[in-house]
Amino acid sequence: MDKDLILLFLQQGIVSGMVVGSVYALLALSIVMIFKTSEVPNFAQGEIFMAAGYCALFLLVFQATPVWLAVPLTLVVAFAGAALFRRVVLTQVSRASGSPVNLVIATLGLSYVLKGLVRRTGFGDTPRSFPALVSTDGVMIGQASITRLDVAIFLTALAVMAFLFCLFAYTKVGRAMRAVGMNPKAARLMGVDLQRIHMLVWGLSAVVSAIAALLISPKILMTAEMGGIVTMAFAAAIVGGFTSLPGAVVGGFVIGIAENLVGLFISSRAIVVAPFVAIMLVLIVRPQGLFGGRVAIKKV
Amino acid sequence: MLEIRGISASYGRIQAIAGVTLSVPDGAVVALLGANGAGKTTTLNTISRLVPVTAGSILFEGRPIERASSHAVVRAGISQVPEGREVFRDMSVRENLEMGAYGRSDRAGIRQDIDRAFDYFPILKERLQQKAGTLSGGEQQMLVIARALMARPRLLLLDEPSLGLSPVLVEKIFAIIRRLNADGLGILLVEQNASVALGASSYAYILENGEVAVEGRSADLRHDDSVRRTYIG
Amino acid sequence: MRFLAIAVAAAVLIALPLVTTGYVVYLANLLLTFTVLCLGMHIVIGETGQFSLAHAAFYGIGIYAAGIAGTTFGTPFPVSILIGGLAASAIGFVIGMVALRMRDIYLALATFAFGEAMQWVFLNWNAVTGGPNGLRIAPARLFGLELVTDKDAYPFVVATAIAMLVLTVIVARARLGRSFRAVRESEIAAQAMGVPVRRTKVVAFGISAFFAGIAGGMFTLFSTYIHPDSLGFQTTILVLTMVVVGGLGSIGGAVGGAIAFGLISELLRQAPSFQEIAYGAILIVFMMYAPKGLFAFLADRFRGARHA
Amino acid sequence: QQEPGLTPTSIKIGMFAPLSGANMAYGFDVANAAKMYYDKINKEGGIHGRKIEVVLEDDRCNANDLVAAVKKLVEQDQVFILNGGSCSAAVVAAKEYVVRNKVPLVMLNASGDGALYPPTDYIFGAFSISQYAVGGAMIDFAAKTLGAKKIAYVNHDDAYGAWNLEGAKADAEASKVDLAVESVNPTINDVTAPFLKLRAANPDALLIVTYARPAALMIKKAAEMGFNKPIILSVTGTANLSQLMQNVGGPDALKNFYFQDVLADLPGGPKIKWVYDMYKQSYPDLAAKPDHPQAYMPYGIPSAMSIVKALQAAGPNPTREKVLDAMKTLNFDSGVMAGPVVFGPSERAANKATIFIKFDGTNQTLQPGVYSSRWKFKG
Amino acid sequence: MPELRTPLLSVENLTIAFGGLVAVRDFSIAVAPGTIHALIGPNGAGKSTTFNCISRLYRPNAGRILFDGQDITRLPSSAMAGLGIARSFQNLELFNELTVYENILIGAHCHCGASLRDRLSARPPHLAAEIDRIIERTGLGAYRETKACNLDFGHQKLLELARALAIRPRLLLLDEPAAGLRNREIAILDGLLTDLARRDGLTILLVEHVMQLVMSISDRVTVLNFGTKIAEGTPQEVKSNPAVVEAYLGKETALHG
Ligand SMILES: Nc1ncnc2c1ncn2[C@@H]1O[C@H](COP(=O)(O)OP(=O)(O)OP(=O)(O)O)[C@@H](O)[C@H]1O
Ligand SMILES: Nc1ncnc2c1ncn2[C@@H]1O[C@H](COP(=O)(O)OP(=O)(O)OP(=O)(O)O)[C@@H](O)[C@H]1O
Ligand SMILES: [Mg+2]
Ligand SMILES: [Mg+2]
Repeated sequence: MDKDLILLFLQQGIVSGMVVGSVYALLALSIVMIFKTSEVPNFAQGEIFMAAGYCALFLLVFQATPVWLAVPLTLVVAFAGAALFRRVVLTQVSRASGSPVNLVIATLGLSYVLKGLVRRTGFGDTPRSFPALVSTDGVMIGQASITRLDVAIFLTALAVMAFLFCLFAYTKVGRAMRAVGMNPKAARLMGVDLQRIHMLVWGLSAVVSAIAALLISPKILMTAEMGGIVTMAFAAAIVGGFTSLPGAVVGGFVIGIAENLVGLFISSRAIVVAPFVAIMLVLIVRPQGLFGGRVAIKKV
Repeated sequence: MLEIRGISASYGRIQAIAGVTLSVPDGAVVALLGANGAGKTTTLNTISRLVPVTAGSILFEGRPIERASSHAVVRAGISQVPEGREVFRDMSVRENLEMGAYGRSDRAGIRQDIDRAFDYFPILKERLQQKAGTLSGGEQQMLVIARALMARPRLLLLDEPSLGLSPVLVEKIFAIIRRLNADGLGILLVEQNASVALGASSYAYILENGEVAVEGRSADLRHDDSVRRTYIG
Repeated sequence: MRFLAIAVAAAVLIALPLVTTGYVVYLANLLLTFTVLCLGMHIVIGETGQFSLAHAAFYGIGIYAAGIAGTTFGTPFPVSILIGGLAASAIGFVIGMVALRMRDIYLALATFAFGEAMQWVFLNWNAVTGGPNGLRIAPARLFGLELVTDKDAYPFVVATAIAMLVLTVIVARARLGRSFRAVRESEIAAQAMGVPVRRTKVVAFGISAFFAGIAGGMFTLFSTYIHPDSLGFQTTILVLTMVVVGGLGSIGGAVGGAIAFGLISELLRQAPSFQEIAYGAILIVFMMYAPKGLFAFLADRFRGARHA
Repeated sequence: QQEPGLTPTSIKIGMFAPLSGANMAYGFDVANAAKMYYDKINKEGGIHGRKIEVVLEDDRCNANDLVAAVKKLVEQDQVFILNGGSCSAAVVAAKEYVVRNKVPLVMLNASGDGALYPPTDYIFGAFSISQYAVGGAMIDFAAKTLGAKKIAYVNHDDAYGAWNLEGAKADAEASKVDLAVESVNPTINDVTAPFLKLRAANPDALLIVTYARPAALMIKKAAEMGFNKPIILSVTGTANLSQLMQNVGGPDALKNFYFQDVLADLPGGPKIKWVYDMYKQSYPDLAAKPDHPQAYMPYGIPSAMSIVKALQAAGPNPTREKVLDAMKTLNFDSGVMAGPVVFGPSERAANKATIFIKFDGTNQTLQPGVYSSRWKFKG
Repeated sequence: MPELRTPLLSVENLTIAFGGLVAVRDFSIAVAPGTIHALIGPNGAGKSTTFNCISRLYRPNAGRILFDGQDITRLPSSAMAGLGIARSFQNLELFNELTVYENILIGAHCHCGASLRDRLSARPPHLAAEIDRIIERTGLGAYRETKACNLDFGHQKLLELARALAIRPRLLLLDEPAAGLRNREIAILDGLLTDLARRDGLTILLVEHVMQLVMSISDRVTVLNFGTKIAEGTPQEVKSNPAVVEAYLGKETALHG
C-alpha cells in the first residue's frame, strides 16, 4: 500500500468513524443515563430507538405530516411511551423483586414487544429511510469527504452529551437522578419522588434515542432489526466506563474509528469483531473503562 | 403534631408492629425505646412511608399521611435520620448536604444551613469534597444528621443518632437536639441508651414485640424501678 | 412432596420415548441440553452473583470440540462429551482469570464481548469449524453402538443431564457452594472469612463453562449439524431468561425455567404472527407478578390453597 | 406398506418457513404463494383425485427450530413430502435427517446449496436460484456486456457469500478478469472501509452481492464519493426498487446502475402478473398491508409446481420413491422464473438463469440475454 | 504483666494516606496475647483504617504488621482467617440473603475438614456442636433460620460477632460491636468478651465508642487522634488523661461513664 493511500484511508476512516461513532454515542448516552439512575442496562434501548424511527417514518412519509410537526410529535411519543413503561411496568417489577436482573429481563421483554408491534404494522420488511432532515451535500475535511448531515450528527452528539453532562452535574434534578441510583432509600428520605425521576430519566433517554433515529435513518437505514445497533452502543458505553457521559461519546468514536481502521487495514470481515476486541483490550488495560473512575475499594 | 393511631406493619408474613399508638405533641421530644427487634425502626419507617401500613392511621398536623407518598411526607415537614448511615456513597459531602435540601429552592437559606451544619460538625467542612462513602463511620453519622436538618423539618425522626459517635460527640448531639427543640422542632427519638434518651425527652414509649408496652413521662419512667429492670436494663 | 415430584419426573422421563414420537423426544433432548446450560448459568449467576454473557460461546466450544473429536477422530461419545466440557472449561478458566479483574457490569460486558468475538471465530475459522458452511457431526459412537435417532440418544442425554444436576446439587451444598454464595453476598466479608474471592470466582466461571461445554457435548449426541448462527448472544439471552423466569438462585428454578420456557417457545411456534409480542409480554408479566420465578410462584399458590 | 400422509382422497404436504421474527421477509409470503398454488390445484380437482392438505410450521430460520419443525411434520403429522426452507444455513441442518428417513424435501426459496451439493436422492432446491449461479452470472454479465476487466465484488461473510463467491471466482477465471473482493457482515453500519478498499483497486465495475440494506449503503457511499463506474446489484438486494431509490438518496446515485433478477419478467411485468393477481385474490387482507406481497413471494410458485408435477407423474398410487424419481427428471418452464426448472441425475438446483435490468430510478430496461455461471460441482 | 510477653499482634510505624489526607501516621501498637486491648479515639481518628490495614483490605504506605512474629504486611486478605485473625465490620457486611446458620458456617470456611464428606456436606456434622455453641453464646438461638437481612440492627451486630467467632480466631478485631445494642445486651457482650479472653485465651483488639464497655473489659487502651497515638495505658490511666478527656471523652463521660 503506498503512502498516499494510507494517508487517505486514515483520514477518511477516522472522519467517517467519528460520524458513525456519533450515532453509537447518542444511543450509548441513552443507555448510560438509565444505568446511572437504576443500575439497569436497558436491553430495549435499541428497540425504543427503532420504534421512534418508525413513528417518525409513519408520520412523515405515510401521513405526510410536515416536518415541523412530525419531529416534535415523535419526541413526545417517545418520551411518553418510555416514561409510561417505566411507571407501569418497571415500578411493579422493582416492587415485586428489586433484583436488577429482573428489570433487565423486563426490558428484554419490551424489546420483543416493540419489534413484534413494528413488524405487525407491515412496514418492517424493507429497509427504509425518510428524507434527510439536513442536506446531504458533500463537505471535505482534509482528504476525507462527508456530508452536511454527517456534520450535523456529530454536532448533535456533542450537544446532547454536553446537555446531559450539565444536567447531571449541575442541576438539582440531575443530582437527584444520581442519588436515586446510589441509594434509593435515602433519596426517598430526602423527599425525592422516585417515580418522577425514573420516568423523567426514561423519557429523556428515549428522546435522545429518538433524535438519533431521526438523524441517522438515511445513514444506516431503518429495518425492524435496526435496534441491533445497540450492541455497538453498549460497546461504546463499556469502552467509556459505562457511567460516564463523556466516556460514552468518546467510546462511540473509538468504536466507530476502530471499525473503519480494522476494515481498512486488516479485513472487512473483521469489522464486526472490532468493537469487541476493542472492549476486551480496553478492559484488560483499564478494567474500569476509559472514563470510569478508579474502581475504589469499598470502605468498610 | 404527630398522632399515630393503632398502626400495624409487616414484612411479608412477619408482623413487625401491631397496633402502635403514640403521639408527639407540638415541639416536644418524645423517646421511643425498646429491645432490639421491637419495631422501633419499623415505626419510624411507616411514618416516613418507606414501609406500608396495614392498619391504623397517622396524622401529621391534623392531616392523614398514612397513604401519602414518602416525598410528600418530607414536603410536609418530616425528616428522618435513618439507622445504618444511608449516605450517597459516591457523592461528595457537599452534594449530600445539597440533596438534603432537595425540596427547597431558597439558595441563600440553603447556604446558611450548610454553614450551620459546619458549625455543628466542623469535621464535615474539612471533608467537603470527599466522597461520603469513604468517610469514617462517625463522620457518616454526622453527615446523615446534618443532611436531615437541611430540609428544615418541623418534625425530626432520629433513629439512634448517637450510634458510633464518640462520647464528646454524643454529648454534642444531645446539646444540638436540645437547641433544635428550643427552636420549636418536634423530635421523635429512637435510642438504645435509655437513660440518655429519657434524660433528653419529655415523654417516652417503650415498645415490646411490636406493641407499646409502657408509656409515660420520661422523668417518671426513669425512676420507675420495674421499668428499669424490665425494659432498660 | 419433594419425593413425589422426583417420582413424577422419573415416570415422565421413562415414559416419554415409549409413548411419543421422535419429534417430542428431540424436543426433550434439546430441553435437557438447555437445562444443563441453565445449571451452568445458575452456578455463575445464581450462586456466585457474577455475570457471564458468554454462555453460548462455551456451549459452542463444547459442540465443536466434541463434534470434531467424535467425527474426525472417532472418539467414543462419553469421551467426546468430556472433551467438550474440558475444552470449554479450560478456555473458561483463562477468560475468567482475565475478566474477573473487573466487577459486576464490566465483567458482564467483557464476557459479552468475548462471546461475540467467539461467534466470529466460529464463523471465520473455516479449517476447523467449517465457517459459514457449518459443521457436520457424525452420529455418536460407543464401541459397536451408534446413536442415529433421537430415541437412541435420549437415554444418554437424560443420563448426562441427571449427572450434571446431581453435580450441581453437590457443588451447591458443599463448602465450595457456600463460598460461591459468600462471594455473591459480600466480597469483603467473604475475604475476611478466608474465602479467596478471586479464585472462587474463577472457579465458578470455569465450572459454569464446563457445564456449557458438556451441554455442547450433549447436543452432538442427537444433532448432525451446527452453524455459528445458533451460537450468538441470542442463545445466551435465552438461557439467562430461562434461569430468571424459573427463579434466580435456585436449582429447581434453573431446571424448571429451562423446561417451561423451552415448551413456551415451542408452543409459540404455533402462533407465529403474535409470537414476538407474546414472548415479550410473557417475560414482562412474569417479572411483574412472579419475580421469584415460576416455581416460587407455583409453590406460593400451592401453599396458599392449602391454607385456605 | 402404507405411505405416510396419503389417503385415497388426500395427500399431506408439510411446509415450513420463517413466519415470525427477523427473517419473516424471506419466507412468509413465499409459503403463502406455494399455498395458494396448492389451493388452485385443489380447486381444479386435486392430483389424481387427491386434495392437497398443507401443514405449515414456523421454522424461525433457526437451525434448532427448523429441525423441530421438520421432525414434527415427519413424525407427528406424518406428511408425505416436505416443502419448506427459506434460509440456507438453517435448512442445511435438516439434511442428514431427511436423507436418513428418506423423506423428499423440496425447498421453498432457500438457495440451500449446502444441502444440494453433493447431490442426494432426497433434497431439491434453489428454486429462486443457486448462489453459485448468482455470483457467476454477475461476473459473466459484467465481463461480457460491460467489458469489465477488473471487478470489485462485495458479498456477505456468511454461507451465502461463500457460495456465490465461489461461483464468481469460477467465472472470473474463465473470463480472465481480476476480482477484488470485500466480504462484509450483513449487519454492517458503515461501509466506508470496504468501499475505499474496492475503489483503491480501481475497478471497471462494482458488483454488490448483498441484502438490500448493505447494498443501499454501498450505492449511497459510492455516490457520495463520486464513484462513476457501473454498479451491479445482485438479486439478493432488489426487494423493493422504489425504496432502494429513496434509500440511496435519489436517482443521482443510480446513474450507471444495473440489477440482477431471476424472474421471467421485469418486476410487475405482464408475464408474471398472474402471480400477483392470484395473491391479491387469495389474501386480500395481506395484500392491503404495506410491503405485501413481499418481494420474494413469486419464488414459492415453482417449488409448488414441481411438487405437483412430480406427484402427477408418479401416478395414482404414488410412493415417496416414485415421486423422487419423477422429481429427478423434471424439466419445465414455470413461466415465473427466468430459466426453466431442470433437475437431472446429479442435478438438484432448479434455477441457474438470471437476467439483468438497467435502472435509473424510474425506468427499467431489460438487458438482452440470460446469464448463468460456469461453475460446476466437482464431486 | 502483659507487657513482658511477646505481643501476638504488633503494628509498627504504620502510615497510610488517601490522597492528601494522612489517615494514620507512624502508629505503633502491641497487643499482648490473651488480653483485651481497646483502640479508641474520636470519629475519623483512623481506627477502622488501622483495622483495614491489619486485615489487609488496605495497603499501608509504610510500616509493618507482625502477627505472632510473622510479617503479614504483604499477605492477601483472605489468608488472615487461616492464620486465625477474625474481624467484624462497623457498618455490617453480612451475607444478607443467607440464614444466620449459613453466615456462621461460612465463618468456619477454613475448618471444613479434610474428609470429602465434610467438604461436601451442607451442614458439616463435625462443626454442628461448635456452631450451636456460638449461636447460643451470642443469643441468636431464636434466629437460626432467619435471613440476615431480616434481622434488626442489633441482632445483625451480634451475627457479625458470631460469624467472626466461627473462624476460631486467635486474634479478634471488633469494630464497634456494641453500637446499636441496649444496656442489657451490652452487659451480655461484656460477659462474652471477657469470657473469650479469660477462658478461651483469645486476644481481642476492640474499637468501640461505648465507654461503659471499653472501660470495664479492657486490659489496655490505646487512644488515637488524627491518626497518631496520643495516649496508652490502663483504662484508669487513659480516663484521667486530660488530652483524652479533651479530645474524646468529654467531661461528663469522664465523670460518670
Ligand atoms: N426487611 C425486613 N424483612 C423482614 N423482617 C424484618 C425486616 N426488617 C425488620 N424485620 C423484623 O421486624 C422486627 C422489627 O424490626 P425493627 O428493625 O423495626 O426493630 P428495631 O426495634 O429497630 O431494632 P434495633 O434496635 O435492633 O434496630 C424484627 O423482628 C425484625 O427481624
Ligand atoms: N478510602 C478512603 N478515602 C479517603 N479517605 C478515607 C478513606 N478511608 C478513610 N478515610 C478517612 O480517613 C479518616 C479515618 O477514617 P476511619 O474510618 O479510620 O476512622 P475511625 O477512627 O474508624 O472513625 P469512626 O469512629 O468514626 O468510625 C477519616 O477522616 C476518613 O474520612
Ligand atoms: Mg432499628
Ligand atoms: Mg470506624
